[in-house]
Amino acid sequence: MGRILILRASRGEYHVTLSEDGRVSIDGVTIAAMVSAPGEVRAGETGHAWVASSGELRWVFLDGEVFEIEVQPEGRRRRAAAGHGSLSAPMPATVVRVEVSPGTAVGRGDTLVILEAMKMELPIRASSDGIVKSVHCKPGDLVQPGIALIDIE
Amino acid sequence: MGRILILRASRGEYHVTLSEDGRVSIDGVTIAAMVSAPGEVRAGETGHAWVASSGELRWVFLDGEVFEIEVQPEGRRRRAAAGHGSLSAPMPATVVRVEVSPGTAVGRGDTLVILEAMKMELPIRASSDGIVKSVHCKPGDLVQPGIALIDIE
Amino acid sequence: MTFQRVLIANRGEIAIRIARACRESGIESVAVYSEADEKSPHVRAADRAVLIGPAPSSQSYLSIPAILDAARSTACDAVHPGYGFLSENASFARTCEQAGLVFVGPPPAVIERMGSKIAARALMIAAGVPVVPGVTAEDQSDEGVLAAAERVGFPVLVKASGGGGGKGMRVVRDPASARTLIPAARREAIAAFGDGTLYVERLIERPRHLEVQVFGDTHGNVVHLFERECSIQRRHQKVMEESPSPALTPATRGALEAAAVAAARAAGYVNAGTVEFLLEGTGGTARFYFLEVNARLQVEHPVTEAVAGVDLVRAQFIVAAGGHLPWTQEALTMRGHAIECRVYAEDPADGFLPQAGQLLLYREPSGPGIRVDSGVVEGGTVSVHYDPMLAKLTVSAESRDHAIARAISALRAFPILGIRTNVPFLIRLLDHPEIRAGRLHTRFIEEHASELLTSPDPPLEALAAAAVATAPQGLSTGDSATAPADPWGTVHGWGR
Amino acid sequence: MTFQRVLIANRGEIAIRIARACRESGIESVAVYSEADEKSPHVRAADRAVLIGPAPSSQSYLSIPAILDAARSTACDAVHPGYGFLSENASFARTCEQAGLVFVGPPPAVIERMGSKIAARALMIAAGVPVVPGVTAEDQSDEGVLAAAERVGFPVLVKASGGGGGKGMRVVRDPASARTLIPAARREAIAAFGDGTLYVERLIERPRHLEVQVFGDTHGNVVHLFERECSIQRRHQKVMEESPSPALTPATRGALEAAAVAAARAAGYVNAGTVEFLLEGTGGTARFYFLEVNARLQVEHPVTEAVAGVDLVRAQFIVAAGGHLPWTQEALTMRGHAIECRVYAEDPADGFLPQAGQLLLYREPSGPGIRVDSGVVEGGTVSVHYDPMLAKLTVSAESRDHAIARAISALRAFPILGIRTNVPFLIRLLDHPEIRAGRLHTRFIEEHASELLTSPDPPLEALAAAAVATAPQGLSTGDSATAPADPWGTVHGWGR
Repeated sequence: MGRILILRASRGEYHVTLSEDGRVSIDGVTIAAMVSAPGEVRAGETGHAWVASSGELRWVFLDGEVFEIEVQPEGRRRRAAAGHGSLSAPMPATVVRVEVSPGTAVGRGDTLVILEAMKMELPIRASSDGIVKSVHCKPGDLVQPGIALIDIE
Repeated sequence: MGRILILRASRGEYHVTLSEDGRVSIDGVTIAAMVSAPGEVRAGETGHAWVASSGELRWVFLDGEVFEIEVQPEGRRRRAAAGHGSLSAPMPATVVRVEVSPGTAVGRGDTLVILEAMKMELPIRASSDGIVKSVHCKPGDLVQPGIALIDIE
Repeated sequence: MTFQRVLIANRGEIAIRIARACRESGIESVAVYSEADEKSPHVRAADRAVLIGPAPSSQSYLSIPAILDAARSTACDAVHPGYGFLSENASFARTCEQAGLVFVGPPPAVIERMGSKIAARALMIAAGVPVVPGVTAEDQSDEGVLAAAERVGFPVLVKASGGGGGKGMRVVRDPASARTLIPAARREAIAAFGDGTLYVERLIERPRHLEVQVFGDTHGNVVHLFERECSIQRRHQKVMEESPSPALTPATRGALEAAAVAAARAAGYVNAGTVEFLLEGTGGTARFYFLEVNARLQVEHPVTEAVAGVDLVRAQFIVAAGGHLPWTQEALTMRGHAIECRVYAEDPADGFLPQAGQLLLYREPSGPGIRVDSGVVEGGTVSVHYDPMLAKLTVSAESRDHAIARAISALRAFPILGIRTNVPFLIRLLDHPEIRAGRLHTRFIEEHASELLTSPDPPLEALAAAAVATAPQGLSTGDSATAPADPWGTVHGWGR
Repeated sequence: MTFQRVLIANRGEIAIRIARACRESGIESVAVYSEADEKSPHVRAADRAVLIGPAPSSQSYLSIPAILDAARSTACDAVHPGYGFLSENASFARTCEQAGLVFVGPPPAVIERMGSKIAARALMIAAGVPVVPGVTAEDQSDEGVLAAAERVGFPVLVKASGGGGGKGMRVVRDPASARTLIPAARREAIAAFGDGTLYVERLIERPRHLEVQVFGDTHGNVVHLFERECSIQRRHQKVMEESPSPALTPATRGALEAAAVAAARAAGYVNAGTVEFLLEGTGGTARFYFLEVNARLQVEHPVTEAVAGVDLVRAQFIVAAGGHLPWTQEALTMRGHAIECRVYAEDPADGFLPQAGQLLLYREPSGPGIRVDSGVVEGGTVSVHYDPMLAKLTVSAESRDHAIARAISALRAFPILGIRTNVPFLIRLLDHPEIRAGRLHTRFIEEHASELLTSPDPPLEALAAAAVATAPQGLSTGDSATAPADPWGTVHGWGR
């Protein structure tokens, strides 16, 4: 009697039951919701949302705010988080300079690599104290997001 | 080496060969054409067309003109035209009055039925001289396009 | 004072226009819809929506009890009627007031007075506003109306006393044709307005249709917001409207504006209204005659919004809530030129017959000086139940020439496929040398039909486009291998 | 005289804007595009399009030979550079002229003079236009620039002598930070403009950024088209622009306009340009200083088009073809209020970091007083190679309050999904009490970051929307059973 989903937003996790008649129960509170047009959802009395999907991620636009919500059927495991202690580019970019080499001791906030994208310099900074274990890029490289540039231990 | 199509517009028939490299040959004249975005086609040096399909019919919008073009693979028979001598509603409408009955002699242009749609009266007129063979509607009927209202012989 | 929540007693583009004004004024909006309109964009444009009945207007958008129920159940404090439907129905306005709902429009008594062409005319004569010679058939039988026509002198215009928009209107040139035309006019009048009373007036040949936007408040202020020329009509319905009119000299414009304000004052007019005139001749010798008052917002109000730089719907709410007019006459200015083209689902080549069906492709133009008000979306269905107007394109530019060029460019980027529309016709109209020269009159389309209705054979590019838009492996629809990437492919199908 | 065919040496929204103006002026347009832009909307907006090179700008939109080749092969007689890219490159303008192509912009010598902040400043001092105290480092070494900063007195602004848009610009508050900031500014200046020369000026704390639109023709006429306030910036790039400025008294406005015209005349200015000023203080005691001349059409030109009711791009073509300015100063009027919001693909919460990726959903708002200039479509990809501005929303209304309400309403109906954008940030900005009160300055965003960057937890409605947008039978993408009816389902997939 209905499908059960787990929703995850930036600051919380929600248990949702979907019933076929268009009612959605969220942590026990019930609201009506239905797709009203391609990419549009009507929720509750007055809610008009736009929604787009990318894998398990739902992008929701409601009243001028955007929410990124991960949706998973109950029971499915959460995907493992990205490797600890490695730093990557936030977007495709070109490496301008590498400020460290393996063995360098770095403090939280130190600049490790300077990238350039869209004509802007983007410094990549250490998120914690540590020692540089390996460097996977050199000036001039075009780097993609999600690929480790520097490993720190 | 290419697909052969027959195109029919209101005043002509065209033989078309499509090759996979994006060239279209129309009665021997060749032009480049490709889909540039959903519903959009770039044709020739400067042509920007929008196209939508409904069965074998293509609606084409080009430079502010609309063309309705029937497209069929070569060899396929043209669908039989609608029955000769029968008159139908051009759109869903309500019958207001029927001016003739079986046996009435009518002249080209005579009003046979008056319909109403969108608060407008729409007279259905005889397209040729003849004798009314049968009447398939009565005042108050909601009639659909393509369904014969009156047969004339 | 302002409103908390407004019920929009209309559909289509004007319902969306009103919902936008509500949102910008901090007012909640409630849409109403018939069963046929469940998926129409106006339902999604408002904060809430209430189903009020089946598709026929008489049981939904014209049903006073259904609309009042919707207003009550959503705790609205005002009702905006838009245009058409109940907008000029005095008894609806009165019923709203009795139910404690503010009617966003003129007082019921004014609607009543202006709704009767006979009463309105008498009032204007008394106020010194020039009127078209005409008579009321006291005897409303076919013979009585014919006799009235003979007294006025053929050719005459026979029209519904209770309505507008060309419904129930016929040009009668001789007694012979009167025998069929008078009953037809009466039938249409009854169907459209529930009242078959006919009015007969002298037909002014090739007149221009000019109108002046007026606006009054409950504190006795009345202003005008300049003229619109709406001479280009087919089937007695407007197709193209512009401002300023190319026909007016400053002196005639001043006289026309003064007459409109006098008319509005004589009528005790409050809120937005339009005083319509016929103009005979041009230049310094032009003469104008009062035609009627449209006691509501007009379809073509965006033309005035463009040249005067105002928001008429927002002002309607201010005035309806008891506020003062947001402008003095002196502060209002006319700048540039604006043209509205009404895009209809119709077949101009087949007598402008309304069309219905699915909009397979519908893309609106955009850009500087381009405003599109529409009530439809791609994939939506145009129903047989309502007016076939799909959209209004309003362009504004520094000059009339540039406005025409802009309108043509915009229409050439306004593809609508799946239903025949008047878009190609509108382009030929705008491009016509007489239109470019500003020589307009209300029978222009009829007189130039053959030039305006020619349609070319498809050029090579159109044929090539049709050919490549064909799936390579057969003609099946919805070939998923060639379907575009679909960002909402995983959206659950409920409610579609 | 007018042009036959114009090459548009740009991409994105401004290329589309220019193509529209061409079409309305009866001029053919030729777009250029890089390999990354093959499917970009600007390619389809022009009559023709020419591929000019690979994705990096240096090999495409900044390649003078590639662009001139495209102009030659398509027999163009003029080139419109838009903004950015080659628009303020004097040698490009000169090469165009030598190739017999009219450059739609100021003469090369004027671009050169205005492109050097040093030369421009000297010229303005001579013309009696007030300037910000500042010096040119003769010695361009790190030490030389630092010494210049010490002469001006900290805090200072170090900026690229050859550029704009915040690239290569740094606020330097003390000698210690100067050691890293000066080289960084130089590196960015070299990367962006190919010239690392730095200029140092006194930092005016919390100034307003005001600018005046000017326009000259080749017959010696110069007019101004009022001011724009562009104080709301992040990373030294404008985010929101409006006109009129809420800071100006009529007297200050008059003085500012006169200074701008004097500056334009001193520069021998022809075509559209902008004179930028800093304003210190408000009201009667406000003082303004010349900042620089932008020798091109500005991103924010729609704000002026809205309040002045003009078409600046059309006027650019008229003037470039040797015609007279289409307006006299006396005929120009300012009416209503306009606000432009720049919609960027960026993450405000992460230092406004530019974002790239696919626009899964992108729907533009529309309605009265709403203009959207954009260079993207739903399903399209935002590339890392170019500026992350997706669209400009320009609203106009009768008053500043209404313009703010209209902008907020429009942004709340501007869903962009798949890439993070600044839309929610813009709404919070417009809704901020200080912005509503008109108290703006160039460091506003920095100083109010914490208020502007809060984001709420998803309300029930958002969670419900995410939940129902999930396919009932698993999470596969492109579930064809729930895909919407697709009117172009049979379109042949070539070129997609």
